[in-house]
Amino acid sequence: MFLESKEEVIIEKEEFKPLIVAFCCNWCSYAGADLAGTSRQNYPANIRIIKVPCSCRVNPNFVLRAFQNGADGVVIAGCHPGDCHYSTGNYFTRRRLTIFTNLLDYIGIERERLKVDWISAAEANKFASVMNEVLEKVHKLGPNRKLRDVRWKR
Amino acid sequence: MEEITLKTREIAYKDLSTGKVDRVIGFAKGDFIYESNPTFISDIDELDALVWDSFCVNNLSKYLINELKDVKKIGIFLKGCDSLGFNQLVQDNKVDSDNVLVYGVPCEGMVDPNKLKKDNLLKGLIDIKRSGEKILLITKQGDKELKAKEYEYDKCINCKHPNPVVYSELLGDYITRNNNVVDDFQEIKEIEAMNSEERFDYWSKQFSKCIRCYACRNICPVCSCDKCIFENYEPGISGKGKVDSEDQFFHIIRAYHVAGRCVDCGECSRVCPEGISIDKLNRKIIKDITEIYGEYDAGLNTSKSSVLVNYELEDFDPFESIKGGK
Amino acid sequence: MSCGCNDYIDPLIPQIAVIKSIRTDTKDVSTFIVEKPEGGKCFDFKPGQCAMVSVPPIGEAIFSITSSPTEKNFMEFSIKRCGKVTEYLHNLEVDTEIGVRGPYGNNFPVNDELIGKDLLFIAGGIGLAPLRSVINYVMDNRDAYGKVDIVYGARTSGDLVHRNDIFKNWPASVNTNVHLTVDREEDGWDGNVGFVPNYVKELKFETNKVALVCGPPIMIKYVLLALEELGFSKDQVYTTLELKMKCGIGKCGRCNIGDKYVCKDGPVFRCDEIKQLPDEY
Amino acid sequence: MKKITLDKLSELYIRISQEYDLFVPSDEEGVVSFTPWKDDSNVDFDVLKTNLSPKSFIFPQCETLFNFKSEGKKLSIERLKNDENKFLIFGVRPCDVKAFHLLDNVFLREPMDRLYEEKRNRGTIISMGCIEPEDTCFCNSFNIDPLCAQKGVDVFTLKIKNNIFWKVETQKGRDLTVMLSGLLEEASEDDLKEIELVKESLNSKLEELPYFNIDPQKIDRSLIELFESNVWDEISKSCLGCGSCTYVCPTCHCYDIQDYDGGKGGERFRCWDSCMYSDFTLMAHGNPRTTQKERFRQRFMHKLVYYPNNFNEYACVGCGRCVEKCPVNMNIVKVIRELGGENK
Repeated sequence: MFLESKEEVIIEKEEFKPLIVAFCCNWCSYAGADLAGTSRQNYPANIRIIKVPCSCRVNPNFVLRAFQNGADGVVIAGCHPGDCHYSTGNYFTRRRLTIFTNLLDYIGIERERLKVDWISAAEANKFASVMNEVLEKVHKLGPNRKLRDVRWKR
Repeated sequence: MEEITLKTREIAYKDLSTGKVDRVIGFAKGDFIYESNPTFISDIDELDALVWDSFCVNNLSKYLINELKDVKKIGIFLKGCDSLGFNQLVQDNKVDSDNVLVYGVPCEGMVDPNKLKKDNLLKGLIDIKRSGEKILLITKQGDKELKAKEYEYDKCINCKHPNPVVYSELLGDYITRNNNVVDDFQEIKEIEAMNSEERFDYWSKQFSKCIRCYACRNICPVCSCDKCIFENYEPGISGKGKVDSEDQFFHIIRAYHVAGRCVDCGECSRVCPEGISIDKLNRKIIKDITEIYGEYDAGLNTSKSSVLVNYELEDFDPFESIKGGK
Repeated sequence: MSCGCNDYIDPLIPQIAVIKSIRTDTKDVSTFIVEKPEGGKCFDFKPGQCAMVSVPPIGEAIFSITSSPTEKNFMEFSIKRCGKVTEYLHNLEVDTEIGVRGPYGNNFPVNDELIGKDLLFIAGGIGLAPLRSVINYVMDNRDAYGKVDIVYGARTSGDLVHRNDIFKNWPASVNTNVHLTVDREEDGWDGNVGFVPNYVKELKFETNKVALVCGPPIMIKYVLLALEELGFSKDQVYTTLELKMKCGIGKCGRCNIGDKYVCKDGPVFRCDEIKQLPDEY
Repeated sequence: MKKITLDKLSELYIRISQEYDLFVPSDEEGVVSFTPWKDDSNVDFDVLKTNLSPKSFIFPQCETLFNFKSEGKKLSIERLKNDENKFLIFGVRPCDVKAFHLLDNVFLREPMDRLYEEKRNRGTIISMGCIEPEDTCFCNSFNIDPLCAQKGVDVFTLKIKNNIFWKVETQKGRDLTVMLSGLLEEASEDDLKEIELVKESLNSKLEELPYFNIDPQKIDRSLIELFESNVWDEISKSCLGCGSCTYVCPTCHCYDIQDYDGGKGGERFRCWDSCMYSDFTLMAHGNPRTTQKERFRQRFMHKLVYYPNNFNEYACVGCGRCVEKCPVNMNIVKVIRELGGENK
């Protein structure tokens, strides 16, 4: 009896470490992440970066699957509008994700869990601050339970 | 109604016999008086089967994709909402409008047999006649007059396009519908007004009813992919498991895949065997598009590409958090 | 009892088996030798029967068992790389554990109709896999059967599988002839060139024998015509059919041809039985 | 024959739910389906066709076969613990009970489907006869008497005016009745007369049904002739290829087996599948049913020809759900008619 209650306390105290999946555009944001690393910017370790050729490559399926299979927050980062390596890719991203983030919000998913931002190759600072901000907000929200697949095991 | 039935037969006869079309797609009566079904007629001797009444609810335009593989020219009867779907099919390059003659039929709204059934009005029903805002039930027990609005399909009650937006010939006269709607998006705003937990509960309850029959997808005039992502069972792409996350995945992705192209015909909700209000997802997207990118015109304007395959340099940007900041 | 592991056998749950070795036959066919983890064959079967091979989390697929039932210690599966499960299998290494369940389906009537008869085996490509089980069974019980002819063809000589058997073991057996053919001329091939159905016709077999045919659907179709031309009647010819399967036990409802389920009533059909079935395979 | 008045039903529910997981047809937002009974359940015994058939109690839309874990070269398989709760479904209509029997033919045939068998054993069925058939009913075409207990029913009931009449059919039903002693009273002579009257009046109601003439026995062509018939081209045209008919059907039983990869382990599950879907028979090397016509034909040939060839019974019970649910009103009745299955 005594042992059991002790165990419970330990479980409760186990700290929640959010897992963030970041889809980063190869040409800007990924390079930004790189620069943040080499210039020793502080950004959290529990961020998994997935390199994509362009932010418009990010299919909403990816975002949902990320949430289902472990992510507590998702970041999509691309070049600033106008700076797209493929000229127009992120203009499409902007429209699509405007609609998609609104839709997720409408379904009842907290807006803070899906962050879209424009981070250029030079903005190491911004990369770190966006990641920190997302992590902080997601930490406050707690683990993502709404979209998680119940069959998934951490 | 009878008058329009005669007109449909007349025009089909004319065009089939002169070879202007090889086949017509219209409606024929089914087993019950309250059932009109899609029918495909190539033979002028079969034209007596054609009807037009208060139960011609299906949008026939999606059949064009397959039927045009068979024959060259098709004549098709379309209502206002159907014609939007047709336009979208044309815009999506699924149907070549040169091969289609659209017989437009202005529509006063279709009657929902389920609503009649709920009020026990189907027993002994012989015929049903519509004039304006009234419907007349002719039954074995005598006639009965009803307010049309109360027995129309939900999707018809606030119809914005009673008249076909595209047609080669128009059968009947233009109709004006008394629309008392103050706010098109009232229902959407009610959901938006909830907090996120309430919204999540609302949608979870809706989605959990889903049996994944894909009727909503298959009836949809703009769900016209040759191969659907939900038929791709490579591990991890789409799964058939009955768990909340897969239901969410299906509904979110389905709604998103028709974003900007949905013509708001409401067929998805009508056919859902579980009564999920699927159209409230689509309408949320329509609302957002209207608010952010201006007048929503899917199915109205075939010359302009859909909202989400388009962009403008000055589009609203909700994402930019910190400007500059190197 | 509380773990739910009751002693009954759930037919949908595979048993664990281990890949003991992998033999690469051609560039896209490998033969997997499979045993129980503690050694020995997973289950007994008859020649021509199939087994479900599971590779979680990719899925399951049904394969015919290539080895003869007379092989006491292991089972073999010759598998061609063509879909997601087979692709995954081909990337596995020796000693990997997989799931196996079976045996499923009927078998070639090696102990009834075939006894004492002259046998003609006709195979194309990977279609040798199910027939090899029968051939080796016949070889191990050689006295029970008459003369054996084996016609086997593939696209190129490089696509011929079970080379040890077709070049060495079988030609060396008594009263056994192996006739090989490839589709097109190629350097270093001095055997016959031409499609299997034509070769069967050229070889002018006597009709006093039973023919067992397996290969791609199009080959089967023309071989059956060729055999008919040679004077074989439909009840002298056996072949195997294959359709999509999930359960393997005639319940999931997708491998039916008319009222027959390939997993349960097949995969071996006598051609006069096939004649009764609708043309949907 | 026993009976209970409607006002005592809630007491009955409470008693039953102490021993069983109790499911009743209840109305939620206008949709009637079998749901777990609660104090505030809006029980509806007047709607004949629940939205989905009760087949999901014995053949759920999705169920886990086992969990697996694959680490490196090791694979482990772990069976799930069986649910041991007894459950009871109250108010299953004779057509749906018959459908259970049709599923039994498939699942309980050797090799027996253990998950199905286990659910079947845990379940108790209280059936309820139909005294007001609906327009879309045609169970009589399959020789189902809506006022008689089908094989497999534990207790058969009839709701007439203010009473529910209660007839025990099996040992399970007897045990249940003993458990409910005190709540049920003996039916009187007058009651029995009333039941007879209801039975008599039903026949004329059945004869007036629009589908009364449907008779699949009249389909007299051979399997091959039916398969090759050109009616399929015409009648399959309007079919959208969705699975609503299959999924609401009480007798459709095709399933798919899939794996879920859940990171550190996963599960293999089986779930409903529909022969109407384009990927149903898709293999790595092709698909024997390439168009909707073939898939449509498969569904109805299975119900009307293939299944009867194997089990001597039709795989349709005339519940009429597909008639109500099909988005384009194409249904088995029209198919039977086209194939000649009608008494003229």
